[in-house]
Amino acid sequence: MNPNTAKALLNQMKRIRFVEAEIARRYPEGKMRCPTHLSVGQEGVAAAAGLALRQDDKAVSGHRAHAHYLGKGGNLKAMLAEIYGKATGCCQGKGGSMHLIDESVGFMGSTAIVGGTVPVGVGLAYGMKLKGSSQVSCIFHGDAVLETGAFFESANFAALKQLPVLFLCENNLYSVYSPLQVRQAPGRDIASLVAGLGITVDRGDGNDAVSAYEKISKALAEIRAGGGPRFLEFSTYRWLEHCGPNFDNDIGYRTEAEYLAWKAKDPVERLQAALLADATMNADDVARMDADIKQEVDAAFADAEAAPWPAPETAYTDLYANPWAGAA
Amino acid sequence: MNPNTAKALLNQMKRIRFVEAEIARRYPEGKMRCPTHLSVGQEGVAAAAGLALRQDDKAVSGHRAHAHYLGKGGNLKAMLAEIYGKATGCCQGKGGSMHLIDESVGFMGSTAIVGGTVPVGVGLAYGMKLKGSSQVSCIFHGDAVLETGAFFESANFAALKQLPVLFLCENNLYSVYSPLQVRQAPGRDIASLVAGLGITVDRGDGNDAVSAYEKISKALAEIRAGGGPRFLEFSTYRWLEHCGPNFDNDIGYRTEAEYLAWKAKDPVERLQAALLADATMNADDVARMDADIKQEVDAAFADAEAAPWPAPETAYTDLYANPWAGAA
Amino acid sequence: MSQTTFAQAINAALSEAMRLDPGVICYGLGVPDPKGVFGTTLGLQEKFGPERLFDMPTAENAMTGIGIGAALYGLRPVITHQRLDFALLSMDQLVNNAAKWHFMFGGQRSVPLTVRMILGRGWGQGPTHSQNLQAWFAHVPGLKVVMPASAEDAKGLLLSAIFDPDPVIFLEHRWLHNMKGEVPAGDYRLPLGKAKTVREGKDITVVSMSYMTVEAIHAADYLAAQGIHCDLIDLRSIRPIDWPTIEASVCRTGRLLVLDTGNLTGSVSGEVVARIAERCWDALICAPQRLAMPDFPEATSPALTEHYHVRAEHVAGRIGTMLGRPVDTAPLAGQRSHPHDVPGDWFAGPF
Amino acid sequence: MSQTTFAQAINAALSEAMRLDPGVICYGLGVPDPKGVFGTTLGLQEKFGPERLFDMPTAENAMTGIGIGAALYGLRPVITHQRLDFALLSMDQLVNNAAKWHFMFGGQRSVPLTVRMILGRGWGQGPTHSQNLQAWFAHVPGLKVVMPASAEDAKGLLLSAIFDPDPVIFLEHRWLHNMKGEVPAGDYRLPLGKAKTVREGKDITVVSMSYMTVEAIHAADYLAAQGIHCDLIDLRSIRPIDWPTIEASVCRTGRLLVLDTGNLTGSVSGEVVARIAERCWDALICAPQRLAMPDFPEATSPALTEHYHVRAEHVAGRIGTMLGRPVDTAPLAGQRSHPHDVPGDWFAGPF
Ligand SMILES: Cc1ncc(C[n+]2csc(CCOP(=O)(O)OP(=O)(O)O)c2C)c(N)n1
Ligand SMILES: Cc1ncc(C[n+]2csc(CCOP(=O)(O)OP(=O)(O)O)c2C)c(N)n1
Ligand SMILES: [Mg+2]
Ligand SMILES: [Mg+2]
Repeated sequence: MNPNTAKALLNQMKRIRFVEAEIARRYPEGKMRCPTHLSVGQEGVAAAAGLALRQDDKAVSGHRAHAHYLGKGGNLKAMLAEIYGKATGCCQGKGGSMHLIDESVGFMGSTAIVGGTVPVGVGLAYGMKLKGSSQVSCIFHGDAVLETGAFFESANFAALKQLPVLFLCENNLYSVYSPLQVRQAPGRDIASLVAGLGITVDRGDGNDAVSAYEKISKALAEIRAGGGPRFLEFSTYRWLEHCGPNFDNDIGYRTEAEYLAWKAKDPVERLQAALLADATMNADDVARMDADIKQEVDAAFADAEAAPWPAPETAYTDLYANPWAGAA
Repeated sequence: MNPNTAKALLNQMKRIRFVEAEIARRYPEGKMRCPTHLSVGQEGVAAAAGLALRQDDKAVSGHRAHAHYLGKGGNLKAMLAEIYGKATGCCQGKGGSMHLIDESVGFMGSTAIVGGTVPVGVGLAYGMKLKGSSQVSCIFHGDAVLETGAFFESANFAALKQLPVLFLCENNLYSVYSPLQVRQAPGRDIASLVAGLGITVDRGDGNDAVSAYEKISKALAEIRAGGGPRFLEFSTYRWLEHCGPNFDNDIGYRTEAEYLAWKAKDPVERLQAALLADATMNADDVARMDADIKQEVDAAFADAEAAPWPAPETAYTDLYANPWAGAA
Repeated sequence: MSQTTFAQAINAALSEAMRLDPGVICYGLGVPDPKGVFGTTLGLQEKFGPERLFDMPTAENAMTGIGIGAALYGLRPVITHQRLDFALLSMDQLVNNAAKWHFMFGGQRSVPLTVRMILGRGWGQGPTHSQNLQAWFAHVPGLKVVMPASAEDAKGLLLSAIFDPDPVIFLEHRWLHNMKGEVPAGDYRLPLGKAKTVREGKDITVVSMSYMTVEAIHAADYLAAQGIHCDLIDLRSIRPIDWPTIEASVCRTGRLLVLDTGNLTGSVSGEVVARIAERCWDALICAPQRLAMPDFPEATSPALTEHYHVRAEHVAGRIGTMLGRPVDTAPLAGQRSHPHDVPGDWFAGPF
Repeated sequence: MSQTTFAQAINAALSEAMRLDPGVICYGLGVPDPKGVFGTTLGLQEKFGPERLFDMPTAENAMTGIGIGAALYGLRPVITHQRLDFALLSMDQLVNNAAKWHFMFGGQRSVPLTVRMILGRGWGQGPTHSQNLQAWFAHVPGLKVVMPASAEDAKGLLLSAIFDPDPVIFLEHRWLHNMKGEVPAGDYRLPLGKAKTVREGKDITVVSMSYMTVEAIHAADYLAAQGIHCDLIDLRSIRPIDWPTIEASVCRTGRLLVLDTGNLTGSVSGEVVARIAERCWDALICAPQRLAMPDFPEATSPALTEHYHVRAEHVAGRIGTMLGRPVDTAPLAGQRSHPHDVPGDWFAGPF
């Protein structure tokens, strides 16, 4: 892999990690007053996809979208301000952590209903195909989405119309506190299932950002070449609780040992160690990278905290693009 | 195959054929005033399943349910009266052709929303499993159901809980006037897709009632032995228009040649020829069978025509099992 | 201007929209099939190609979300459900996504989606092919809802719906498809949110919608001959409702009767009565009233639908009661020549 | 009798129902997880086993249909949605199947299904985690709908819902989960369809539901101290609505204010105002009024929810206006010690 790409990957993963850790640290202050799903441990796929996608490619995501938004190049300040409920937020305070958008980099929106953006992403791809664009629509989703009717209906259409869709599944083994075995049949394999829909699939290690980047890049090239939709399933693990800033290995739905085994596969550590080992970076480079990130993130938090609240009357604006008298 | 079983199969197919043909013949009289989807050409699977299922097994179906209802042993008079909108109908005139029920033989209901009874059938099976019953829940459905989210969500649950469900798919190549290729991805194979959900599948020729009976019987035995759900896909063909009494090969969505090719595979003719060929029956037996059926069906039509209309005020009854004052 | 049917008017509107803007796409189950959704989409695939007008798998939820995504990409999708009842599968996409996208993302991008839903009635449509759930859509912030009653309005409102930047639910009643009217040619648009006063009168305000307007016109004309003059307001738009027009009328007449094609309890008619009771209290000289479907699904047997629907005679009768002037309504019912469960003799099933 | 929370009351009702009838099963996403749906299902899997209380895949539509099938088999399923908003995926099964089965099959078999849906509010629940769509369910013939406002009612209504032969939507407001009350032990049932008069008074009828009843009680008690006496009726049941209780009250007071947790237009409050305007016209001495959520989704930022909801001070203020007796409402708002976007200090996120 190109060393610059590798460094960019590491940088993006660290940046996401740092942002998420900082949110977790500050969340108990009670200033971020919305449900917040953190991606610590899951930075690999987000960083890889963000780097592999073109800026004019589109992406959509779900409730756990900070990493995807940042990976795709979304504005950090606007995201944090949104989580703080400020007027400068990417939704001007209307959406919070579960609704991120930065159309300037093709991040078209993340929403809070599991599976809800899957057909939306497919519809974006229909537009691309109709207009003869070479863009790709990337749909970030979790393992639970493979249980929703919305996914199957949408994937069938994507396959039927051979649309430029990249389904990116992060399989972190859990949906909230529910392990896969209470949700999907024994022996069922997500990727094979999707292959049955007529979609070419592949699997990968989501904690190996380099190989994830390569697999995603290959899939994107195939899609752009007119190969139709691709589905990639990456294994990964969420370190923190499902929603909120804490660790929750103690409450009984998973074991500390399981968590530790996955933590040992930390995608950030792994790539950093590799880049140090092959001398792509040295300790100083790493320290500089960390410091730059810290500076950017601290500034963004300061910004978000200092930003103004939205005016109360904006609770009643923007419902319609073309409102009538009496509605805004 | 046991000759009595074979004769019973033939008899049931002929009976269904005769009923449907008679509905088609009389429909233009304007006395059956509801949307009516006929099964002419598709008698094989319905007859085979009806014979293979135990009476205490449950079945549900969709809009094209006459054959399934009759196969399962449903009361012919009650069905015809229902289509005529009479008080003696199986729903007392509330449901019409698309809503058939005869709980006395385990036919739990057919409804008009495509895919709508699939989870219902799975729920029946959950009850069976919870109560330790050896019953099976049979879900009759068409090829279009494989496009609905409801199917996937339900099938996943059936596989997850290893429920006693028999999914019986009659693939007649069309959904209304839409051929498979405008609805499902090229090269997609319905049964393989379902196998990906973790369900054991098989395929068969729906126009070969004997082999359909054998496949269904085998699947039922496996399900009863605790093997979990089974999915069977049978190829077949609807001869008449999607809804209504006419032929419609002229309107352009399919060719007369295609229809004729399938008509040549007529499941009724095929079994009759076989039974005559191997001397299980002779021409007299056939004539007697036909005459008996004609007599039964003619009587049922006469009954339905003569039956009273439901009282107008019953339009406002039976909404609740436990109504309150002011509601019925 | 020429006499065209309501269905032809819809076809013309779709054709015009697709001609005007290459971003307009039309799809839904059976849209390009030989029947063309009761004729409303016939010939369009030939004109605009299979990429812009296409069939769909049975996947109502995804098809709605796909429309949203296509709209976000800049297209103007028109989705068709052959029955409103099927669209129940798509409420998540419609309400959680389409209706909220512009708001919850801070006004960044709207969803110019049009969703046609056909309202079934009669000929045994039965419980799940005849629902009129306009009250649901009218309750959802972020949706717009129209219910045309004439061919002209069908064309004008559909074109406006398609070119409106917000999601619009376009409810078309099956019993209107064959009704004829003068329809302006070309790019004819009517503003969303404006009611139409179809009969003027000083005695009572009658508010109606969709097919009920047809019955109301019969009733109003019959009453006019007897010296009772109705201000008959066809809502056309259910969200927003044109309150100024209704309020002004009630201020003139002092009486209000609201007709609804939906089940009574929780219907749009309730919202109209409530709002007018709140706002026009001083103008009202008697209790406002409603006539809507009973709180039961429509059964299948013709014997069970005969007295189920509100028809012109009921409207006329109720108006007479409200005015304290008993009206003989028998001649009104007697005018109808075709069976009660079909919109006209042209209809002989099967759906 | 002991002081228990609303959440504990639900837990007790579920436990009692499962003990009484082995056909009662409970399921839904997260039902057996360590949080046990805000504590409402904790400990039940241990007591009744994983076959009767179990988790679900994310499959809201199928899970509803499965409940219908299980109910047809003779079970009494209780489904839980952690937010009403997720249940939008299940409208087809709920409305086309559950609500209609008994009717459309001629009364042969009913669907004893209970569907719990939790109504979110505050702490940034935002547009798709805070919808109050009771107006939808109340509009559907065949459904029953309850919205308890107290721990006692939660238990009594849930047990009745579970043992009722018809499908019941049980709407529980997240802000009530920690409210305490006296709750009778054992198999305590309250009839569906009966409202509760929680404060008696002669000056005005206030009709309320679910969490709005809490605000209304604050308002009523505050006003009582100033000599204004409200007849405060907690609907408890939204379908059917207990019309006799409301009508009798309005006949006494002559004034009506209806409070609703849903968006104003098309809300249940409109149905109440409409029906009372129609039926109690002669008793009303001023225009009936409503207070409900604005016609916008709830935004996420606390700055945008601060003035969004109807609170006790607004209720008191409006009542004063309706009576022509201006009321100083500032002290009412001043009574609250915790931030406006949480139900109490016990709540500190994340959901
Ligand atoms: C339709 C729907 N049902 C339930 C929920 C509640 N919910 C929020 S996040 C989540 C878990 C989804 O799991 P997965 O897709 O694997 O993503 P992960 O949280 O593991 O990243 C659930 C069930 C929801 N938001 N939407
Ligand atoms: C959810 C839904 N969408 C659309 C329809 C309209 N519709 C009625 S029958 C039918 C065809 C179903 O095809 P299939 O399942 O293959 O059964 P077949 O008619 O071929 O027997 C459709 C689409 C419906 N009833 N329900
Ligand atoms: Mg997961
Ligand atoms: Mg078919």
